[in-house]
Amino acid sequence: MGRPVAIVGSGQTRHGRRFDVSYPELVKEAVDAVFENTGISPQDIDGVVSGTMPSMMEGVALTHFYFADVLRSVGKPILKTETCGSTGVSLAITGYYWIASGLADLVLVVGSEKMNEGDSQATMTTVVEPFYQRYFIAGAPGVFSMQCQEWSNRFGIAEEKVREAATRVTIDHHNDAFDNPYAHIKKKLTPDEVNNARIITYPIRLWDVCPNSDGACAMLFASEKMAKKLGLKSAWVKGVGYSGEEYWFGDSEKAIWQCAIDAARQAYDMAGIKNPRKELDVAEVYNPFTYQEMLYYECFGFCDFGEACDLVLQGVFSREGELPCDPSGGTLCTNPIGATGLNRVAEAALQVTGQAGAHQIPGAKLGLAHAMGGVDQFNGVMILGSE
Amino acid sequence: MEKRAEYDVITDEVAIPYEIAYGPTWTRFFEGLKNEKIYGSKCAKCNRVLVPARSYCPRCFVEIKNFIEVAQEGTVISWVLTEYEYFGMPTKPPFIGALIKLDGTDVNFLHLIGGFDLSDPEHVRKTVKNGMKVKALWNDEKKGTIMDIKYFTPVK
Amino acid sequence: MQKDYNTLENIIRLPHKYAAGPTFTSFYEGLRAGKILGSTCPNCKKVLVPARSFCPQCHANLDEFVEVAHQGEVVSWAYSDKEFFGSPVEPPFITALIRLDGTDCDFLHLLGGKGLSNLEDVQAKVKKGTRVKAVWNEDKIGRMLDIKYFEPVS
Amino acid sequence: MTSRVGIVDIAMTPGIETKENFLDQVFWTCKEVLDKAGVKREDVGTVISASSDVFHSGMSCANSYYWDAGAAFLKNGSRQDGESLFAFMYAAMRILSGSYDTALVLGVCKGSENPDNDLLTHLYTDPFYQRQVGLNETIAAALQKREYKDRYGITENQCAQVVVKNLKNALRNPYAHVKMGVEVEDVLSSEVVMDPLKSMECAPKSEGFIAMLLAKEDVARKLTDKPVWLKGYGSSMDTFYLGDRDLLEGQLKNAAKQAYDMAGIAAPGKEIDVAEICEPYGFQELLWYEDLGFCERGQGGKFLESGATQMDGKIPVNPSGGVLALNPYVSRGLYRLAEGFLQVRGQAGERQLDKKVNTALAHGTHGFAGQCHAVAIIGS
Repeated sequence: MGRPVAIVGSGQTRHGRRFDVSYPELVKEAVDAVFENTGISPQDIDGVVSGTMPSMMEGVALTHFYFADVLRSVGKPILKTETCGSTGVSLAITGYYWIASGLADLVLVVGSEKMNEGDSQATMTTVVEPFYQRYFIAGAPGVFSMQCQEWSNRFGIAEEKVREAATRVTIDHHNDAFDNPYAHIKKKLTPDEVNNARIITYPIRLWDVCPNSDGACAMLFASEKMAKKLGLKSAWVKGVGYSGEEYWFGDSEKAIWQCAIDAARQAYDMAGIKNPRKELDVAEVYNPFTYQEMLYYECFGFCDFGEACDLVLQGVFSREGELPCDPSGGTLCTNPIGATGLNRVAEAALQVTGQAGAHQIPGAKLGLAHAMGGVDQFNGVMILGSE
Repeated sequence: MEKRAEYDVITDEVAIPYEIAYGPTWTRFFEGLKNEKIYGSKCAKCNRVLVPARSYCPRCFVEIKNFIEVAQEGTVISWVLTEYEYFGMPTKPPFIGALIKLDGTDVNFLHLIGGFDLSDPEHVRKTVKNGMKVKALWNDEKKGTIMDIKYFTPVK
Repeated sequence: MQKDYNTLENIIRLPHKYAAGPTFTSFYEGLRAGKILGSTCPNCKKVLVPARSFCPQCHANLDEFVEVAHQGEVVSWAYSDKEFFGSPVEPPFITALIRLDGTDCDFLHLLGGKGLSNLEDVQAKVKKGTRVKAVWNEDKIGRMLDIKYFEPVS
Repeated sequence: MTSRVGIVDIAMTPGIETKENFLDQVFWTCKEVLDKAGVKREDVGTVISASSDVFHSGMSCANSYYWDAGAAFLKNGSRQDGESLFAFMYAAMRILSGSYDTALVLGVCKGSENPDNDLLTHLYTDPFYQRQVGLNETIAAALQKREYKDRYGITENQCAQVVVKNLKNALRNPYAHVKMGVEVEDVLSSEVVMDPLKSMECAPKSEGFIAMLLAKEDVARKLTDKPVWLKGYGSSMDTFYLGDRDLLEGQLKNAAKQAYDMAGIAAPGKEIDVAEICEPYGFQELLWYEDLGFCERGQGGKFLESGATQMDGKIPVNPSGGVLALNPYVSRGLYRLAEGFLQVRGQAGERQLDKKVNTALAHGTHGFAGQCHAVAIIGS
């Protein structure tokens, strides 16, 4: 393996409908925040990794040009990573490899999205080719509903139980979000409100779905030498994993979801993790849909297949549970797509360095961050440790 | 400078024209639909029957040259009732998108389920079950597109 | 094998709403009032136009506006007589970089008027350093083309 | 940091427009390079591709579409949006980190399915300022060319000679898209696109699917007798607004310096045996000569006239015909690198240079008037 890689700081913006700033100004908020939080000078960075979800979301293509100045990238090498919804984690992974390769000692990694400037589902539809799948896939909710049905059917989980567990997940996360200063949707929900909410794509209802958020996240990745020199509280990258499967939605099984299993396995192997539920202290799972979060618990080995609903209802994955998942409120409450995965990494880094404030999981030393993308196709995982 | 919650907003709509080449395999597949045939292909290495027809196996990474007519009946693996609409949506809600394992094939075919009233989700939930048998219903007029199959409908 | 297969027209249509933020909002309000607003960087003292929320070189935050001159010199220009996607006006039109008096960067806009209707005219009348001034539209909507174009000062 | 990174082999499609299926073309190109190198798909370490959403046939999140066609099923991979040399470098980083023995690099762009490049590059603009004035890459290049002529006295004739040289070279390149011998007069009398640019000075819109297999040193030596090594790399970004930049003092110099420093090159004009330069507009080749240190500032035109960059010159530039002959927008950086690879290996066929080629330079640029540049140095 390559040289040790540290995360020495992060900066997130306030999320929501951010029509108080233009897109580059929003990115600037996150970049300025990471330099302010760390006291590092932008001149000292060796390179920049930038990314958003599809450029067409905001109607500006190849946004690294547009953001060149706010990314502090003028006169510096840049990489522009984009892997659909998993962009955020792919950005962090790019930062990791850049440092691990020995070609840089300090790299700025920035993800952003201004979803309210475009039409997210119309954009998502353009991910799907126009001669076959586009007719049938109703944006992201359509894909995830089908996956949920496949999963609950495969393991014979009663629809009512899935509903009950999903309701628990969304109530918990919207409540958790109150403690995260960057979260977008913060709300005290009741089971009735959730269960009777408008159907988006059956069985998914309004509160099962993440919002459209505007926001950005910036992080600094450093070599061991640089991290020591800086003397900042650092999270260390212990493992990275990423995997993707066929483009055609019907080609691979989505219940026992191989690319999710593989991504986690790669990261665990690298980090030497044998029993994730025991060894991990916190997980920031990419959960744009309640149902999918539970499916991930199973694919990531937090529990056996078919078991997640029961464990959710027992509180195993809640803030006070055995393995707290998404104490930040997760993607379900805050979703600026191109930044979302990076937010997960930033949150995991805050947790393992004890800097998560009101939503700190006490004593967290090992955390998982994750993002998903494509037509239910890509999963990326990063494991961060306090040493 | 005074801070406001919102400032000027420019509204715009972009329309970018592209032209996509089907190539030989999709051309043949859509010609099949015109003749009420659904073509798949069999990978010589893993022996899976893939549908729609393919020019290569994504897993074995070998070329595929055959076309096999596959069954027009199959089993519902998963389904979703879509109730919302967004800009430029090609199929108007409500509709049921579904993964269907056509008999004798090894992957799921994506299409619609229909032929009954979709206005009431409760009724839909009682009508459509995972594991149920469905069969293709064809449009009278065929254009050589995926929508030549109107939808898959429950087999009585 | 036959080498010509069917193709499918695939037109991507997407709606957008771009948040201008405070600085461009003020810049547009300036245009509506017949003013061109720039910003002075407190650090490098450069006058930048259009107005900015930050200096691209120093990264100082800029929140004061200055009205800049409506006249300047042509730095470079390109002439087009074809319509294309995103054409700002009916062709022919001339895109130009203009150094407005007292500013420290080039302002991208159009040239026009004063018999600049064909390429030969433009080649004869417009050189590097040619003095130009803004010609405004009667009806202003708070957008870049409230300035109709810059025309040579004779 | 582990050993060196070698290019084991390449495969690419000719640039001509076809009605072949996009995914088929990706599959064939990847399969060809793997077959040539004798590597099974399962054994490829990682896959890094380059594509760009607006240059991608109307499908965004481009790499979802060609993920499996690109040999990446259940692999750890990623993608660069924009410049394909970025993908090359990212793949090299992954190998240098010690995590992978091999990496497949892909560049995909099917120009025939896309609208004009000018339409697509117009979408680089910000909605508030440059978009309303109608900016696109050709207008930016036209503004840059006029400044170049004004400031340094570069002539139309010199600009046209770039086109003549490159298209002549392209006649011997089976991968070229434009195959047409032209004379200076033809270029000068071609239609005005955006004065001062004429149609023959502007690159076409081409297809280009290209795959490259990289490996760490010991694995590369096992897979081929003639690995070509990555020696240096640099890239640099410029400020966004056109009017904030000096269009003749861009970032290529900086990108080149990084690459030269890494490769230990002190005198590029002497140490580089062949250069493949990205010149979507003919005159840019002259300006890039200067930035790459082949000649002094303002001397690009005279340098060309000296014959130095001809096939038999001391530093031949674009023996492939360059981007003027083949412009698969996103993949064009990798096509430059591929030509450098073939020249170093002595496998460039009819266009093989008549000298020993030890060191090759590949350059990629995208953005208005060269907002972003990347330079790679490879060698035997």
